[in-house]
Amino acid sequence: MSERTDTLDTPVTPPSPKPRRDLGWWIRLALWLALFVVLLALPLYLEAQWLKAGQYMMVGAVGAMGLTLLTGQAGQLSLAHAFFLLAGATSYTVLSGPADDPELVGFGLDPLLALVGAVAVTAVLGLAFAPVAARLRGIYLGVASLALVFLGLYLGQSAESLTGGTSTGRPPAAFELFGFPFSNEGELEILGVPIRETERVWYLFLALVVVAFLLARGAVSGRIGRAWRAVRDNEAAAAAMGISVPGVKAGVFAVSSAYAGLAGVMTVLWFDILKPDESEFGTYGINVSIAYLAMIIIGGLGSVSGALVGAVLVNGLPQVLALYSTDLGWFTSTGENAFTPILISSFVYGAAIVLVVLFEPGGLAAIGRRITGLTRRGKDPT
Amino acid sequence: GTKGGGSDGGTEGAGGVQTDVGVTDSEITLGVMTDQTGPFKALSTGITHGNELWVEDVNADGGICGRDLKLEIVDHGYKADTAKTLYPQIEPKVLGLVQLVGSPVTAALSDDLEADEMTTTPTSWSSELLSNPYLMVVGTTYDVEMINGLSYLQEEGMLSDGDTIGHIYIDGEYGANGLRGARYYAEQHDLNLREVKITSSDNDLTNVVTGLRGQGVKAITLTTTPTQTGSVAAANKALGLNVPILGNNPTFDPLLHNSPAADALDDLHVVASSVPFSADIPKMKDVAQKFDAAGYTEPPNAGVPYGYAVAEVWGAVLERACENGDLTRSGVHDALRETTSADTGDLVAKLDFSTPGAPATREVYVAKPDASVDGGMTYIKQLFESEEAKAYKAPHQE
Amino acid sequence: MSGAELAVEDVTLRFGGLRALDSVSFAVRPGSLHALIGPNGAGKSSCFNVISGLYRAGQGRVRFGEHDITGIRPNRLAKRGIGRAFQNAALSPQSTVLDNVMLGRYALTRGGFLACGLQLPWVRKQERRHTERAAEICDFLGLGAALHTPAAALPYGAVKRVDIARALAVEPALLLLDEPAAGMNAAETAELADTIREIREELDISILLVEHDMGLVMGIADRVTVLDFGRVIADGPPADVQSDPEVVRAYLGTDSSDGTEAG
Amino acid sequence: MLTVRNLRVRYGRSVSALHGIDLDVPDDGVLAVLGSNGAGKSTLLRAISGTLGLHRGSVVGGEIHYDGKRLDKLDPAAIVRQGIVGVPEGRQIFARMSVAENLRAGGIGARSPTERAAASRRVHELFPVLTDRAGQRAGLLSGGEQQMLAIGRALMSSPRLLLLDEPSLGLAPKIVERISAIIRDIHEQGTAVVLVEQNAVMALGVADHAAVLEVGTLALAAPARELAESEDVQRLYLGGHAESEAEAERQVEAAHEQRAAKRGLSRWSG
Amino acid sequence: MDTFVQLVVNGLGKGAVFALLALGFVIIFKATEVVNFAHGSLVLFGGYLVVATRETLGWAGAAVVGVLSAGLLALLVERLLLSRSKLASPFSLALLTIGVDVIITEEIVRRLGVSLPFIGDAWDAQPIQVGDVTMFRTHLVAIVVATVLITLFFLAFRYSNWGIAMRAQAENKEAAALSGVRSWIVTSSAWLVAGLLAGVAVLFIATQDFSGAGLSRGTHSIALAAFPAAIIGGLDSTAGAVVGGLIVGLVDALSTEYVSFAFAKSAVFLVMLVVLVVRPSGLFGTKETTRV
Ligand SMILES: Nc1ncnc2c1ncn2[C@@H]1O[C@H](COP(=O)(O)OP(=O)(O)OP(=O)(O)O)[C@@H](O)[C@H]1O
Ligand SMILES: Nc1ncnc2c1ncn2[C@@H]1O[C@H](COP(=O)(O)OP(=O)(O)OP(=O)(O)O)[C@@H](O)[C@H]1O
Ligand SMILES: CC(C)C[C@H](N)C(=O)O
Ligand SMILES: [Mg+2]
Ligand SMILES: [Mg+2]
Repeated sequence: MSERTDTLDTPVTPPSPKPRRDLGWWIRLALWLALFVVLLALPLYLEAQWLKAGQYMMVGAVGAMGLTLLTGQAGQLSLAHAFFLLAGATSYTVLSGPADDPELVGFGLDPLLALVGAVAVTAVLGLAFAPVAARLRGIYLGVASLALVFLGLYLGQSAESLTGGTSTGRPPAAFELFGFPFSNEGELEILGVPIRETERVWYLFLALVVVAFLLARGAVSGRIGRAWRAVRDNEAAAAAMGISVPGVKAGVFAVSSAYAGLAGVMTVLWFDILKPDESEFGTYGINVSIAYLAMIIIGGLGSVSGALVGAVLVNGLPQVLALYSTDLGWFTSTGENAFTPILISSFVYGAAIVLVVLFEPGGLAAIGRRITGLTRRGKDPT
Repeated sequence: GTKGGGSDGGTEGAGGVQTDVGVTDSEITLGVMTDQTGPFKALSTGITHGNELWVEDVNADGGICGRDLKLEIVDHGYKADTAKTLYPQIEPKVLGLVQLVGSPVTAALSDDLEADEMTTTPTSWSSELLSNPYLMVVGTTYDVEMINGLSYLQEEGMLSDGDTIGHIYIDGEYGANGLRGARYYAEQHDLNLREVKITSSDNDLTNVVTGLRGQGVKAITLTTTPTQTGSVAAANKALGLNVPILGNNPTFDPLLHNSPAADALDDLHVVASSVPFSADIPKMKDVAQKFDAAGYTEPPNAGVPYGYAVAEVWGAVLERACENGDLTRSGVHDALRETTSADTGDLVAKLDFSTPGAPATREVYVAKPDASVDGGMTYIKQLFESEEAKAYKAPHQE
Repeated sequence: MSGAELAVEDVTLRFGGLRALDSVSFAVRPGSLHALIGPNGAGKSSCFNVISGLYRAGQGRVRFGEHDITGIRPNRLAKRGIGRAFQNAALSPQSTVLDNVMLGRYALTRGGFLACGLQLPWVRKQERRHTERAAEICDFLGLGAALHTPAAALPYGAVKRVDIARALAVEPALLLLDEPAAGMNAAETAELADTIREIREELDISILLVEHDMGLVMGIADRVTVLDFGRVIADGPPADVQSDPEVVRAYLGTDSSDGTEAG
Repeated sequence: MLTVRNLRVRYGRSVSALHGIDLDVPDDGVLAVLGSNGAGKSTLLRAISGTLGLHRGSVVGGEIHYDGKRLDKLDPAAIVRQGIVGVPEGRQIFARMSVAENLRAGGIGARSPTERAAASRRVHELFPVLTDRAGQRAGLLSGGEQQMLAIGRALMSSPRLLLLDEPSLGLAPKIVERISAIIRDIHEQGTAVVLVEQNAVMALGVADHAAVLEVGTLALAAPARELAESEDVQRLYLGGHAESEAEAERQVEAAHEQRAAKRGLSRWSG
Repeated sequence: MDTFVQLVVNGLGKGAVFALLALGFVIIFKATEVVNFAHGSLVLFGGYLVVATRETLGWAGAAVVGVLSAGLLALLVERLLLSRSKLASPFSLALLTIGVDVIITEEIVRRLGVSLPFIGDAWDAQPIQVGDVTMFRTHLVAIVVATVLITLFFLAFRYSNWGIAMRAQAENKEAAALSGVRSWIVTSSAWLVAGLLAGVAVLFIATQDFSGAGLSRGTHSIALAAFPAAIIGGLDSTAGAVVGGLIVGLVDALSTEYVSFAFAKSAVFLVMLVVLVVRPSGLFGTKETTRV
């Protein structure tokens, strides 16, 4: 986990001097669009529980994209993601919370403003950590950032007027867009399917994922992405090319935290409650940080679309497996040594990680690159 | 085709009873969202078995309202995220939830339960939960347990006004609610309360007890896990502190008798509103015998009688709803509100669900660890209610 | 562009007890090709590092034109018009040649996360323009066929050329090259010599070159400064330096039967 | 005696780097391997020393034998124990370890402690600067110093066959001379050498045999002296170090012509 | 004062066990640059074998079996999984260990069912009174064992080629191989030793005296709590592991009393953060230096 750039690990793709907008480019665009259309249509066909699971994958996707920019593109190992998730969740809840509650701090902002505010707050928190981060490298940075998770939980649990405390937690304001509520209120139908809270939140999350995705892709392929990779691969060379290394590091920390903050907002909207409890297995604990790391490595470090796949796997698999097995009556034995669906999904999660590293150390993105090798050649891993 | 819209509103079913979700002409389905994989699997499994035993009994007697009972059991492994997706799946199938394990899970589902009018029994006894009218807490709440327990200690001369006591509590709904009781009692009796906040995974409390010893506490009260109770008991003895320890219902598990802390348990007192597995009352004997007959592999614990008792209360509520001719969700809720004295054969004190926000009972037993009996505990004081507890106003009590 | 002179004035650099540079002074005249040579460990790369702000000199100054750039932060140099290629060709191995070279455009372009992420029209336009230029530079260095090849898959000689291309992409007024010919064979070296000459002529910039290939140095340099143990032991036109007995003793060693002890 | 027969090497699934190489290195020989960038010289050495696997490469055909023992199935450490030691391209010293520790690491493959002690003495004689810098972090040495350390490290296990990948890379002319002297010296003490070099003057000066690789195939193999006289070799590999002024002129001329065909670079106009 | 002394005693005793755990991380990191997230599951596995064989072999026999099998499991993980992914970066390998960890931990927790066995039979819950101070026997034995083992490793690192070979190969696999370092021996011996240490550590961890809990998921978390210890000391330093372990033990004990228990876990991390800001590679770790 050192900073050493190990040419031995370099996935080497065969050289090819292809221009960018060839036939393959259009095919890929068409595939992305097709996927998007399918995602748009899903709420019309899927039951609430599947939508709920899908939403959770989207939460993961946003967070994972942020982390892959930081850790994959800019080479800054971070285990602080859970902290920024908590910060985003708390900020949204506080900013949008009612201003007249005697015990809880709230600013009564419009939910959209609160969302933007939460993202901004986490970005600033990321910036604030940057000076520390700039001094550290590799695994040391990783563990140092882990400290934020513990501190965050401690503060979150202590600051009851913000978080509601661990006893009751605090419900977030339902999201609203220019007066349109993302709840069960109001009648709305598409093709005879009532569009209620679950469906609405699905579309909200989908929109957020798409925006986050396009931003990340654009950034990675542009000037700023090159600066990130340069800082990752050789700081001295980066500096010689005019890059302020501490500045870029701070910037990418801010961007990544902003993503995590947005994922935090989505988390709290998904759970309908903010509750910073259970340091070990909670929603904002270290296992969450590790899960995000797993997503981006499974997906392929630095790969934005890989992060999406990683999120689908890590956040989705346990959910889908639990749903399926209850549907189909798998693993329903009880008793103290039973193989419950939850247990099975842990096994599958573990095995998936092992298999990916074993057979494709470059992550699923590497497989993807090989598959699309016919349409996409020699482009940077984005 | 696309998925159809859900049909709302009750329909007239067999026997002229209104029904909506989870009830057919032949079956009533109740949900169990439990933890068979995570940290509370021991207690949860006991409760589930208690639920199951009762269902068998009821069905053997011809069911309720002419319908057989059925349990829909899902495991969420104490993970709130999993529970959150599993809930929409189980929701359209069940009338209510006889068991919902886990404070984080309950918190995450609280809004949904209210929106779906889903009467639910959480395996949590926090009076904070009572803000949600659909949560039916069977037994008394942690705060009341603490108040009663402290008054017991004082009555027995183990504590006097003005003493210092230490309260160790798990940060969260469980611990904070216990602490609320301790604070209330300490205020009444001018006790000097030292609060120590821990998390559910901090198991070694030697340093905490060392600190409390330095502060000269006369008793330690606990709202902790059984493992943590063991650690406190062991340290209490090892460090030569030897003060009485008072714990809430969930602080004890019979497995403690097999731990190195076994020799240090004599100072422990457990307050609870449901009986230990070994209780010497006819109903308990009956349940215990059924448990043995059922051939479960797990050792029995207090979850079994509790699970049975909860189900009995549900039986009473459903019977009433049936009488009212309304087995819809809202009908069940109305029936619950009309239930003023649910009788569980003293597995749990008599319950009154008519006052929104108030605990259904304020009566508790006091028990002591006893390795020689099944369930590991014998009770040393019968159901009682202290003056302080009677006067106490729960946070959401109207 | 060729207006600025680089002057290293009395620079001393210490690492613990070691004096890597000891009162070093020399000047690179505008538009000239200046070579810095000397035995291994003499302090050449260290001198580059002082100029580019990576090392902080204990004493002395570095001037570029009228600006004092002593101890300037390294990332300011690109903007000042100093481009640098590294002794160990510090490229991003997974990135393509074009991507590596585009990095050199960093100081010439603008746009942060949002601008890039949103692919604003002016960003796209800027990207297109600069990509064209980067490709042109690659072409010039004979990398035209490898634009989309990851750097890691290139043979060593090509890697060195990518590094030079990246330094050129900064559009420098002064180009620092640290052993550009290392790892190249004679024909390639000759070609490189040509390239370097052409760079200077067509772009009219100054070049400071560290190199051990005397054929190359003597063939193209206008002036040579020789370092030994951190001190300047000779400074002058190539021919003079080449025949300086001190330089022969310390560095060249040709026809020296006595040169076996030093090192 | 090292024999390489019909060696074929591939990187990853698609890049074929060597397609059928035959070579012999006698026990008392010095073989120089020449070839332009990407010809496969380093690949050849990696194949012999068993380190291809670390570069995603593999031997896909042919055999390598040393003293009758088949090498291409052995792992690198076992090959070192056969007495074959390599100095990889780009030095690859242990940057975070001290100079002394680097040398100690080099001695791990030594056959006996006495041998190790002798080797150590020899290394310090050859490269006194390594003695002076014994305690320094190797990564902070200058480029040339690192090269000396890399060679010294290889000598620590008293190899019988030494594989050098561009040892003159980045070395001052005087040191290059010294390295050739050292190679000759090493050779005289009974170590065979395979020397991959860009500096053909130096390589052909010390080698008795030479081979020229061209994109993965063996273009020429002959005694060094003969090769040095070959016109192609002179033009391609000896140019920069041409003995005659006229020769150098001619090359520059030729290069110019080549360039003329190519596009130049004009100034960037903002 | 009593309280302070008692806390220091508690802290040092725990610190010794943390040091043992930290050493496990350090050895593997030194040899491979991989951070072994599966350390917790090795600890659990060793403990589980003690539980499983205690009935038949008696405690001492079972303890030996437990220690050995933790070592073997580590070896197996290295041979069967890590060694097969030669091309994966230390980063990916660290992830691989997370995968392994999840599987082993979940399976052992499943097998443990609802039981929470304590396994420090020979020393657990038999405190000794020295004046007003209680000495926990588990702590005392742990201090002795940790001192002996750590000294042994220290010597092995210093006076054998093992240590050099480890560092060489962690830094550059190719160059190490070319120096005759038998990569698989170095790597597997590192894993074996780390596994054995995990096996020893669990005999102290799953006790009333140390963790207050029997073998369970919590045992696993404790192993990871030794992580800051390894970092504070410097991930590639043996001496650092010892110092880091003791610091963690003390900070944990003292902040419980003088700040708050809830803060103790954060306190350990805060101390770590401060150490890292001042010394970015830990107290004794090798500084990262690069040059161009
Ligand atoms: N960061 C550093 N810390 C300690 N010593 C250093 C550092 N950088 C360089 N040195 C030492 O300073 C001296 C000069 O090194 P430098 O790299 O400048 O030499 P050089 O002239 O470039 O040599 P070469 O031609 O071999 O590359 C060397 O002895 C080297 O070991
Ligand atoms: N790790 C690798 N992955 C893919 N291709 C490689 C790899 N290493 C080398 N190659 C390719 O194999 C061929 C031979 O390379 P090799 O490094 O052996 O050349 P070389 O003769 O040593 O060149 P140089 O003089 O530049 O060192 C080249 O085409 C190169 O691009
Ligand atoms: C069984 C109970 C002690 C569980 C507790 N209410 C919790 O979920 O945290
Ligand atoms: Mg240099
Ligand atoms: Mg090569």
